[in-house]
Parts: sequence; structure tokens; C-alpha cells
Amino acid sequence: MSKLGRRKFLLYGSIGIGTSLLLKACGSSEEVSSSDGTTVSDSGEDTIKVGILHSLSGTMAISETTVVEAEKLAIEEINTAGGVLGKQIMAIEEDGASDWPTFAEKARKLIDKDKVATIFGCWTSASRKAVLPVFEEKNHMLWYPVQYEGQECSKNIFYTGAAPNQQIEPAVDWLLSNKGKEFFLVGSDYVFPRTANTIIKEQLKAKGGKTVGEDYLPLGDTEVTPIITKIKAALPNGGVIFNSLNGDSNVAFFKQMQGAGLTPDKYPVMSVSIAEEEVRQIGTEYLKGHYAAWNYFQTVESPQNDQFVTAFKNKYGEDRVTNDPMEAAYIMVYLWKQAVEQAGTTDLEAVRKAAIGQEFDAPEGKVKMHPNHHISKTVRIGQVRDDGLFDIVWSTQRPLDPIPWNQYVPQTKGYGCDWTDPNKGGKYKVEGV
Amino acid sequence: MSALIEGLFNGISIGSVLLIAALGLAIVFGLMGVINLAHGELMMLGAYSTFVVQNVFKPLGEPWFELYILFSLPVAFIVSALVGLALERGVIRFLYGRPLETLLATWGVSLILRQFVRSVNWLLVISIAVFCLFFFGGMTILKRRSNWERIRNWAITILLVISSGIAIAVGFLIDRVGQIALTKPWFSARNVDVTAPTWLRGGLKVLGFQMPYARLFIIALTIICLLGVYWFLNRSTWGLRIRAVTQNRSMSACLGIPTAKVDALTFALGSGLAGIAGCAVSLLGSVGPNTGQNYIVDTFMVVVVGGVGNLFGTVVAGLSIGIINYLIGSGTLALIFTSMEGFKPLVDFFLFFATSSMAKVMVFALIIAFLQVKPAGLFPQKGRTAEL
Amino acid sequence: MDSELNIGIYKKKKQQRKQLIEAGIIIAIALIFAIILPIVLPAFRLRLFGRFLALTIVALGIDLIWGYTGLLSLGHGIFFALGGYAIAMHLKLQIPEGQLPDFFTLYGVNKLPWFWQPFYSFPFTLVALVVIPGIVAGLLGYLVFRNRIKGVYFSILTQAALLVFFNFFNGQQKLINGTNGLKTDTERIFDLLVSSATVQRTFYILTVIFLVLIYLFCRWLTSGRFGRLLIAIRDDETRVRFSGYDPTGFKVLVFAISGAIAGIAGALYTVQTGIITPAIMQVAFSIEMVIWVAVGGRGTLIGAIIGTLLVRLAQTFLSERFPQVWLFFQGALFLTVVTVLPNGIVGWFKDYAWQKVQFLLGLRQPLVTYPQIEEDPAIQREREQLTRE
Amino acid sequence: MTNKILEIENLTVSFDGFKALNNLNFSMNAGELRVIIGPNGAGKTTFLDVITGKVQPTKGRVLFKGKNLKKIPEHKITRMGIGRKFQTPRVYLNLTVRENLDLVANRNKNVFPTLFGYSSSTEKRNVAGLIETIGLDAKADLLADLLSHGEKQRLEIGMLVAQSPDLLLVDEPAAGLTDEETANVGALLLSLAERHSIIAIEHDMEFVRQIAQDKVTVLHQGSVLCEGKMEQVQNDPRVIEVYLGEPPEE
Repeated sequence: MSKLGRRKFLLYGSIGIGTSLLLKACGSSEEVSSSDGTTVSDSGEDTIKVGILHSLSGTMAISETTVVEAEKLAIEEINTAGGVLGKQIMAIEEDGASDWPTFAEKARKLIDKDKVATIFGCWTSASRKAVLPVFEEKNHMLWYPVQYEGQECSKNIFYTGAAPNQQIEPAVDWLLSNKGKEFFLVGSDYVFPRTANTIIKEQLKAKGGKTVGEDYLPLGDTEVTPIITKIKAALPNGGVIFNSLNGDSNVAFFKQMQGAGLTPDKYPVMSVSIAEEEVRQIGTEYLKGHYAAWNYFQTVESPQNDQFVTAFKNKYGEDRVTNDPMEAAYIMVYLWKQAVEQAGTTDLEAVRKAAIGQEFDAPEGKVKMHPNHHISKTVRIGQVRDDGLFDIVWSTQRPLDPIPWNQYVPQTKGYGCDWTDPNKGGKYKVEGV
Repeated sequence: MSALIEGLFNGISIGSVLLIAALGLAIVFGLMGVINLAHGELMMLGAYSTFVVQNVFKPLGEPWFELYILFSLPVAFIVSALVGLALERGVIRFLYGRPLETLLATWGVSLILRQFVRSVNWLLVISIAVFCLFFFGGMTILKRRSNWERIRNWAITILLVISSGIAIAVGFLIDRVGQIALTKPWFSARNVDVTAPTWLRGGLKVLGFQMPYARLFIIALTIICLLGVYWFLNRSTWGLRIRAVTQNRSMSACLGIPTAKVDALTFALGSGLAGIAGCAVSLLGSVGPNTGQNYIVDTFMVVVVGGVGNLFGTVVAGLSIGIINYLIGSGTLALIFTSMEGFKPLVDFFLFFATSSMAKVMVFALIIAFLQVKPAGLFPQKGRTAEL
Repeated sequence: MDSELNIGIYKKKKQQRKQLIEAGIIIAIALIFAIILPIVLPAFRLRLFGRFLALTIVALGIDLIWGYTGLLSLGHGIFFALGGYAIAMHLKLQIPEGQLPDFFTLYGVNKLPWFWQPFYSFPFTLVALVVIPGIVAGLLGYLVFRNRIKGVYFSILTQAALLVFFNFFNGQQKLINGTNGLKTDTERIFDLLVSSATVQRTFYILTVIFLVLIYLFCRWLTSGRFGRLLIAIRDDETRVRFSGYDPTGFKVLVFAISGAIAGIAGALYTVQTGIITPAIMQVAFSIEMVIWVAVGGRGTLIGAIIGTLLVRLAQTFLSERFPQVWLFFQGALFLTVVTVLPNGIVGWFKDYAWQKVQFLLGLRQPLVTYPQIEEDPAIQREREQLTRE
Repeated sequence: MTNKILEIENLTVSFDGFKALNNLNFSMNAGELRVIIGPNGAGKTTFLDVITGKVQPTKGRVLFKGKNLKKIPEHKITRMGIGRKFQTPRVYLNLTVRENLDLVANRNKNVFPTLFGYSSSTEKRNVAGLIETIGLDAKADLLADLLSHGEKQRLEIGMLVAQSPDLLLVDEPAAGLTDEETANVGALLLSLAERHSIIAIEHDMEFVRQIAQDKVTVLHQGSVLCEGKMEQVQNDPRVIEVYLGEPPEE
């Protein structure tokens, strides 16, 4: 063998060995994935493992970490109160890193490797859509706590955030009867705003309102002057702005709205992605007088809410606030717990069955899990006040039943979802509609 | 008439944001040929400085709080300039003449800075201080030794390991003692709110539309910065030196110009301007770890279109990109053609691009088309030395 | 003349032998990857590793243009995504005749957009996932190189192009489902579920095969006169012009090839990930691709592969444990590679570590001299005679 | 007309108003070895830049073998038969001597022939012959990076010859060489002049005297100051003035 050949050979050989060593190291690292301090020492009989799958890093971390905190608060409370079926809940946290393939990968890991009883997780629709195939393939269970655009009804997901008919539609109705008939729609350029606006446009068409314009801002973009020009051109004498921008863009939007002289008295903005936490980041001065529609505000008056807010502040700090997704995350852990206790086992099929019909006295009021895997929720509209919290200016008398398949959009009109009836399932034609 | 003025004003205000953000880059990239992908992060530091100054002024009460923005400008400039200086001395100086490597290195820096503002707390600061104390202290002591040159490589490696070891150990110790105040992040990953003083909220009513004060402020700031930079480069001694080094480095060195100092100064100046830009954009948008990322590609486009090394070109490019972006994005172009007969396809075409995200696509296409005609930008450098 | 001919034959023989050995090693490693790893690794780890291997393919493409031709592209995410979307669109269409992929109905689209039509055909898809990224790359390259825009300007423009594509794909819900992207996991290929173990294993083995093929292809490209010309363009483009070559054509071709390679990688990555979304075109990801090559050592194909695997494995390992530290670590990685290890791991190994290892093993230190003396047949003959005596 | 290999008419090149070349007229015959001298900034290198297409003329035109070179890109001009040697040797440092020569000796320089073609045996023989001519046979398979400055100069001239151009443009071939190397290069140039037309730009008067057999052209401030035999030029008062400066005013 020539000298050069041998050199090459050794080089390649060592690379091969190196790679396999690394793989090994990587494989072994699997064994002890643990969550913030709690070690996975015992997977025996006295604990039930659940997965928490949110972005702890990346752009979505800002929002998702608050939800994780609420979930952990609920788990801690349940554990202190004696756990589920006499067992302690052990949370295994995984980081989806704001990257959708990573979400799918980690979901797979939680199910295959950690053998969790259920997973609480996801925020963006994109991440939920990315993990959905995994849950379907494994026939596993995900609890999803964020308000979303609907048009989905999976056997493997329980949705505790609002469907469009529990947030967007009542908000539009309220605006129509209180604020005006002409709407301008603003949103970030991704799925939720686009779908939400499709629904709003159909709804306005049906109810005598008018969409005078719409625009979408690229995610993270902060230049909104062109949009403001369009608003002024389309609504020269004032009108309603329906806002589904997310994150950073909201800050730019409200700061520049104020600068351009679009004030809440003439141009009230109804937001569906701004909660207490976001108000603080945008600055109360810019938001004062604008509206938001949610199922829960920190200012809801009920003993359950007082207890929730106190518990949260005790655990995470006096200066913290609670908001709608956090509350939804908090209650979904309890709903799961009740389902498991009713089923008497963590067997997925049994829990799924038991979950339907579960009721819970949530901070937002009574909620109930429906056969379509969504929960009934009270709808509220709040106006931003000086301290950055919301004045609740309107709320429904009782919880609204969830409708996942939207009844304004022609393509899904007349469809329903019922997982208690094997003949109906995720999407069926409702009789007599 | 009023619509025309409004359109022009809006275009200029978008352009002036681009311009003030690109100004520092025009200096660093244009004069020094350094691709600084961390430019956006220097802006972000400026914005965070504004936030800190705002919080310092808040308890001082009314008359002072109204003025905080004026104090935050120099603070932002100094903070960003210092970080820029450290960046130049620590990294970029070793990479002159290798632009692609600089690009990668500064990207690394930008990642670090982004994570830094997310996780910075007293613990981290103390650890870094300890590290610096031991590392640079050790270096100064060792440098006095006569055989420094010989042991240099080993000494640096060992010092690096020892001081980072000590720093980490100190960090762990403090963490054990368990002061929550020390481990609490200063800013956290959340966005922070910068609220403009009352006199910058609202706007000036002219001819039926309102010019936001914040925009007027930014336009004025941009003009002041431009004049300042122009004066500095063309009328001051150091400006002369900077221009000399840009044109002929070795000749300047022979004439006794401290080129290393000039490099550091130029870079610090560019970085400081990024800080001011950061302060300015905090009036318009959000302040968070990702603030800088939104600007970086746009600002590079401005510099490329303007022609490298030409401030005037940058100004023209910034303003024209701003105006075009506005005209397309706000649908004004589509509107203009609607009023004329027989332009139906053109109207449809412009309407398709008349959303904020599609306007970006269109502007980029225009830039590529423009570069087909003038590959070296609006005002290219000419002559034998003008090798791209 | 006679001796010259001898040299030629001697060299050729030696070269052939070297090539044979190299081919043997490659096949051996490929067999390890293709046969042994699937047995050793658990299924979802294997899937992860398969994705890493797909990424090594795009790293090869980047090495081709950066390491050899000196063009730093920060926009390879575009081509990667195009390949991924091509295959995903085909998989989405594996539904009964007349039906539309589910997401269309949500946005009120009742007719399949025209550009989806050809993706019914499997052969077309296979061609498209190579050719479309290749053409897009070629076009972009042509528009840029034609005007002699090079160096960092090229990098900045590719980055801007990336941003534009990202915005475009993100915003076009009615055409390609916007941010949510296209799922492939729940689709069927040849009547098998894409996410099933058999299909995934096939994809894994396909990835290994493609990696080997593309590696060999790149070897062939870079070893001949063409490869030397690429190096010449990298080192001194003006001089190449004055040698009578038009660098534009070469650069466009090699950029298109690199884009096509990224397309293949994207397709393989997508089917093993289960979803393709515009997020794959984020600015950071495309810059990361470059750092894989830099870590391994640019200008050496094997370096691109090693670098990718190392960085990705480190990322999985570190980000699983300390998500906070990963960004710091990644930033530091960029800095160190650029300042301390400009030639990457392979370069460092070649220049420095290999000699150290030889020294430690007590092997003969190669005399640093003109290789001519080592290879001159006259001297060899003399040596032989000397040893014989 | 036909035996004029290069004609330049009223050539002006201006950079931002500065005229590097000003209304320059020049012509030379096929087979001639022309030396161009001139003080710093006389426009010598710009002159070559224009001929090779690197810089486009602002006014005037350049005719090579009767053909206007305006707007023709560099590589086509090179293929038409103009070869250029740069001031500092520009060879491909990461290629071996043989590969350097092989690259330029390639007959078909289009993309695909280069990709699929192999060096023909004639090309190989040519390259081998050239390596011998430039005296680098011992280092033929060494990276060009490892060559000395003089060796690089020779390699570059070899590369130039490998293109088999009709007109050779040589920019200060003697810069930075030892006396011995200078003499070597001079001899090489003279032997090349037997078969090629050459324009050489030079500073070193010793060297100019060695190689200037035919006419010498003096450039000053972008135009031709004078032209003629070496002795003539040397004694021209205007030339002396530009080289030595204005005579002190009395």
C-alpha cells in the first residue's frame, strides 16, 4: 500500500470511528432527559409521566414559556393535593426551539422514549400541524392551550383555547352593534390571521358589515406606514380595525398608529393576540382605550380566579400577570387529571372517552369538554386601562359551545365533529343544515 | 396636493429609518470593507440602552422624564461604540482583507449578543468580570517577562483555561449561595417597552394629515447625523486620516498615520451610529433580542444600491428605496393607474404587490434589475483601484 | 521522451491505485451507514441521523461553490426548500382523483393551481426536484455574475433573495399553505405510509446512496481541469479572464449544480422530517450551512461531511441539555473556526495533527522536499539498486 | 493597413473627470517589439487595460488586426490573440506549474468542453515543452505558491506563450528581480519577439536598453510625448524634462 493511500485510509478510518463514538455518546444522552432539576430516577409505579412540549428558545419562547409556567403550576398544585390516582405527576420538558420539525422530533421522543401519558404543548398552528401526524401515527394525546383558527378537529388533540366562534365571531358581532360597520383587517402574514380574516369577511358579508381593506405584515416587520396610509384612505372618517398581528409587529403598529393620529375614539382596534403580557411589552400609553377579545382576563372577578392569580404570583413573582393562554394551559392539566381519575387509568383510549363531558370551575368560569374535543368558554371583551389590565366591558351570559368547523366559511358550512359517535368522527355532514 | 405631500412625507420617513440604520454600515462597509452582520445587534444594544435610560429617568419625575430621549442618544452611541470597539480590537482586526471570514465571524458575534441580552444577569456579568480580571491581569503580568514572545501561545491558552475555569467556578458558587436577585435576568427574552415622552407622541397636523412627531424626530436626527458624519469626515483631522487610510493604507502608514487607531476609530464611529439608529427605531417599533435582525438585510441593500464608499449614494438609495417601498406597499401606484384608462393589467399587477410582504418581493426584484444596469451602485467608485 | 512516458505510466498506475483505495473506503463507510447503523440505532434516532446525512449533501454543494469557487452563498435555503416542496407537493397529490389536498378547501381554493398539475407524475417530480432549484440558482447566478458582482456583494444578494423567497412562501397560503407548510408524514407513497418504518428505512438508505453518488460526482467535478479552473476562479478571477476563459459561465454552472444538489438534499430531508415549511428558509439556517463546511474544512469534500455531522450532533446534544448555551456555543464556534481554524478540522488535521500523530506513533517523518525527488523514476531505480546491493 | 497589428485612435479614458488617457494615438506593426516608457501616472497601465478590455474607452477606439475592440469582453479579446502579463506575477498559487500551464493551453475554453474534455496528447506535449523552455522542469508538479518571485515571472510568461497569442502585452517584467533574473527575462522576451508582436512597459532603463530593438514610445500625462529609436528618445529634451522635472527657473 502506498504511503498516501495508507494516510487516506487512516484518515477515513478514524473518521468512521469518531462518528460512531459520537453517535454512541448521543444515543446514551437519551437516557436521562430530565426536566428542570427533577431527575428521572424512577419511572416506577408511583409516578405518571407527562410531556411538556413548548419552545424554550427561539422567537416563540417569549410567549410559550409563560404557558409552561402555568402548566407547571397546575401540576404542582395537583401533586400537593395528592396527585392523580395516588401517583405524582412528573413533567418532562422538551424544547421545540420555535422550529416546527423540532417539535415533531421531540414529540416522537416523548412518546417513544419517555412513554409519557399525555403531552401538553404547542402554541403556533404551524407547530401543532407539524406534530399532528406524529400523534395520529402513535394514536397519542395532545392538549393544546391556545386560541386558534379552527378548521381542525383531531381525535388526538384536546383544544382548550378558543375556537373562532368563541373569540373572533362574538368580537365582530360586538363591534358591529357598538362601533361601526366598516372594518379594516390587519394581520401578520401567517395562518391564523389569514384564516381568521377569511372568517371575518364571510361573517361581515352575512351580517351587513363591510370589509374595506386588509393587509398582512411579514413576521417581525416593523414598518407599518403603508398600512396606516391604507387605513386612512379606506376609512377617512374612522372605523373599526380588526388586528391579528402577532408579537413585534404589534408594538410598531400601535406606536405608529398613535403618531399618525389614529386614536381609539375614531379608530378602535380590536385585537385577538394581545393579552396582559403583551400590553406591558407594547406600553400602556399606546394601547389605552383599545380593545381585546378573550375568554379570560386577569381582572375576571371570581374566587377561582383570585386563587389562580395569587398562586401564580406567589410562585413566579408579584410583578407577573396572568393571561388567557396561561389560563387555558392551567385548566387543561386539571381537565386531563379529572379524565384520568374518572377512567381510573392512563390508558389513552379510556382517558379520551372519559375526557368528554368533564366540567371544571375554571378561573374564567365553568368550562365543559365537548364531544368535538373543544371546550365551552365564556367570551369577554376588555378595554385597556391605565394600569395595563383590562376593563371587562362585555361578556357572554354563559359559556358558548365550541364550533371547530366554521359555519360562515362556505367550504366548512354544515360540517361538525363528534368523537363519541364512531360514525361521525372528525368531520361529518350535520343533518338538517 | 395633500395626498402628494403625505405620500412624499411617508416615503421619506420610511427612507430616513433605513438611512439612519444604514449610515453606520455605510461607514464600516463602505470605508473599511468590513461586512458587519452584527450591525443589527449593535442597533439592538442602542435600543436597550434607551430602555435603561428611560427606566433611570422614570423615578425622576416629570420634567426629566420628558427629556430622557435626549440623554439616551449619547448613551446609546457610547455603548454601541464601545462594543464595536471591542469587536474590532478583539476579532475584526485579525480579519482585514478577508471579507467573507469577517461576515461569518460577525454573524457569530451577533448570535452571542442576541443570547447575551436574553440571559444577561448579575451572575453572568460577575463571571465575565472575573474572567476579564484574571485573563487580562495575567496577560499584563506575563507580558513583562522577557521571554513573552516565546511562551506567548502557551501562556494565552493556559490563561484562557484557568480564567474561564475560575469564572465558571465563581459563577457556580454564587449560584449556590442562591441570591435570586443575582440570577434574575435583566431583560429576559421578552420584549421591553420603550415609551416615547409625551412630546414625541401624537403628531403635527398639516394640510389635513398628521405628521407623527416621532417620524419628524427621526428625520431630524438623520439629518443631524448625516451632517455630523460629513463634517467629521471632511473637515476634521481624524476624518482626513480616515479618508487617507481608506484610499491608500500603506502610504498612510508611511506618513505616520496610526492606521490601527484609525481602523478602531472608524469602526467605533460606525457602531456608535448604529446605536443612535437603535435609539431611533425604539420610538417606532419593538425592542427585543431580535430587533436588529429586521433591519440587517434592508440596510445592506441600501448600501449596495448606493454604491460602496459614497455617503451621498447611500442617502439617495435610502430615500428612494423608502419611497418606492411606500408607493408599492400602500397601493398608491395601483391607485395612480386606476385613474387612467386602459391600464387594467398594470393595475392588477400593482394590486398584487400592494401588500406589505409582497412589496418586499417587488422591491428586491427592482434592486436586482437596477444592479443589471449599474452593477456597482448609483455612484460607483471609478479608476484603476475600484476593484469590486 | 522515453523517460517521460515512463513517468506518465508510473503516475497513472499510482493514481489508479489511490483511486481504488479511496473507492473501497467510501464503499466500506457507506455500507456501515446503510447496514449497521439501522440495526444499532433506535428508529427515531436513525431518522434523525438520516436527516443529518441529507444535510451533509447540501454541505457538499456549498463546499463546491465556497470551498472551490470562492462564492459564499447565504441563500442555499431557497434551493433546499424548493427540492423539499417539490417532493412534498407530489406526496400531497397521492389522493383519489378529483380530490384536493385538504388545506386548499380551508382557503376556498376549488381548483388545483396550475403549477401543481405536473406534480401528479412521479418521474416529473424526480426531475423537478433537481432541475427547478438548479434553474433558479442558475438564473440568480447569471443575473449576478453577469455583472461581475462578486465576493460579499454576492453573499448579501443571496441573503436578500432568501428573505424574498421566505416572505413569498410564507404569504402564499392559497398556493402552498403558507407558514404551515406541507406535511408529508401522513401521505402515501407506492401505497405505503410515508412515516412507516419500511419507507423511512428506504429513505435512509437512499440518502446514503445519494450521499455517495454526489460525493463521487463532486470528486469528479473538482479533480479534473474543470475543478482546477474553479480554484483558479476562486484565487484570481481577473487572471482567468485574461487566460481566455469566461468565468461567468463556469460560475453559473457550478452555482446551478450546487443548487440542484441542495434540492436533492432538501427532498431527502423533507421526507425524513415529515414536513416542509418556509421556516427552512430562515436566514440563520442558511448561514449555519456555511459554518458546517467551515468547521469541517472548506475545499475538502470530506471536510464538509464531517463538519456537518459534528456540528449537528453537537447541536442535538447541547440543545437538548442546555438550550440557553447553544446560541453562545454556536456563536463561539463561528468565531473560533474563522480566527483559529481557518482550514477547518480536516485542514488542521492535514497540516498539523497528522504529523503529530505520526511522530507519536514513531512513524517515519516525511522529508519535506520536492515531491519530484520522491517520484522521479530515475531516483527510485537508483534506490532499488542501492538496496539490492 | 494589413500589417498593422494594433491601432489606437484618439483614445481618451476619464475617471470622474480625471483623464488617465488623453487623446492618445498609437499604432504598431505585426512582429514589432515596442517598449513603452513614461513616468509614474503617465497612463501606462490604463493603456494596457483599455487594450485588454478591462477598461472601456470614454472616447476613441482600439483596433486589433483591424477589428474594433469596443465592448468586447476580456476573455474574447484574449481568445482573439492578445495576451497580457501583469505587473506583479499573477499565477494560480494553489495549482501546480503543470496545471497552471495546462489550464491556459486548453484549446476550447467554453464551459462544457472544459468539463468533459481531457487534455489531448498534443496539449500535453506542448505543456511539457513549455515547462522545459521556462526552465521549471524540476518543479513541474510543485504548487506555484512555492516558487520564487523570478520563477513565478517565468511561469507567467510561459502561461502567456501557451495561449499562443499574436500580441503580447508585458507590464514591467523586470520589477523586483535581481540583475541576473532580469537578464534571463530579457533574453526570454527577445527570443519570444522572434515569433510574436510584443508591447513591453518598463521603468528600468538598463532593461529597456537591453530589449529595445525597434521603436520606443514615451507616454506622459495620458498621451504620447514622443516616439523613436532608443538613442533618439534618450536625447529628446522633453523626455529629459518629464523624467528629471522642470529645469530650475533662473
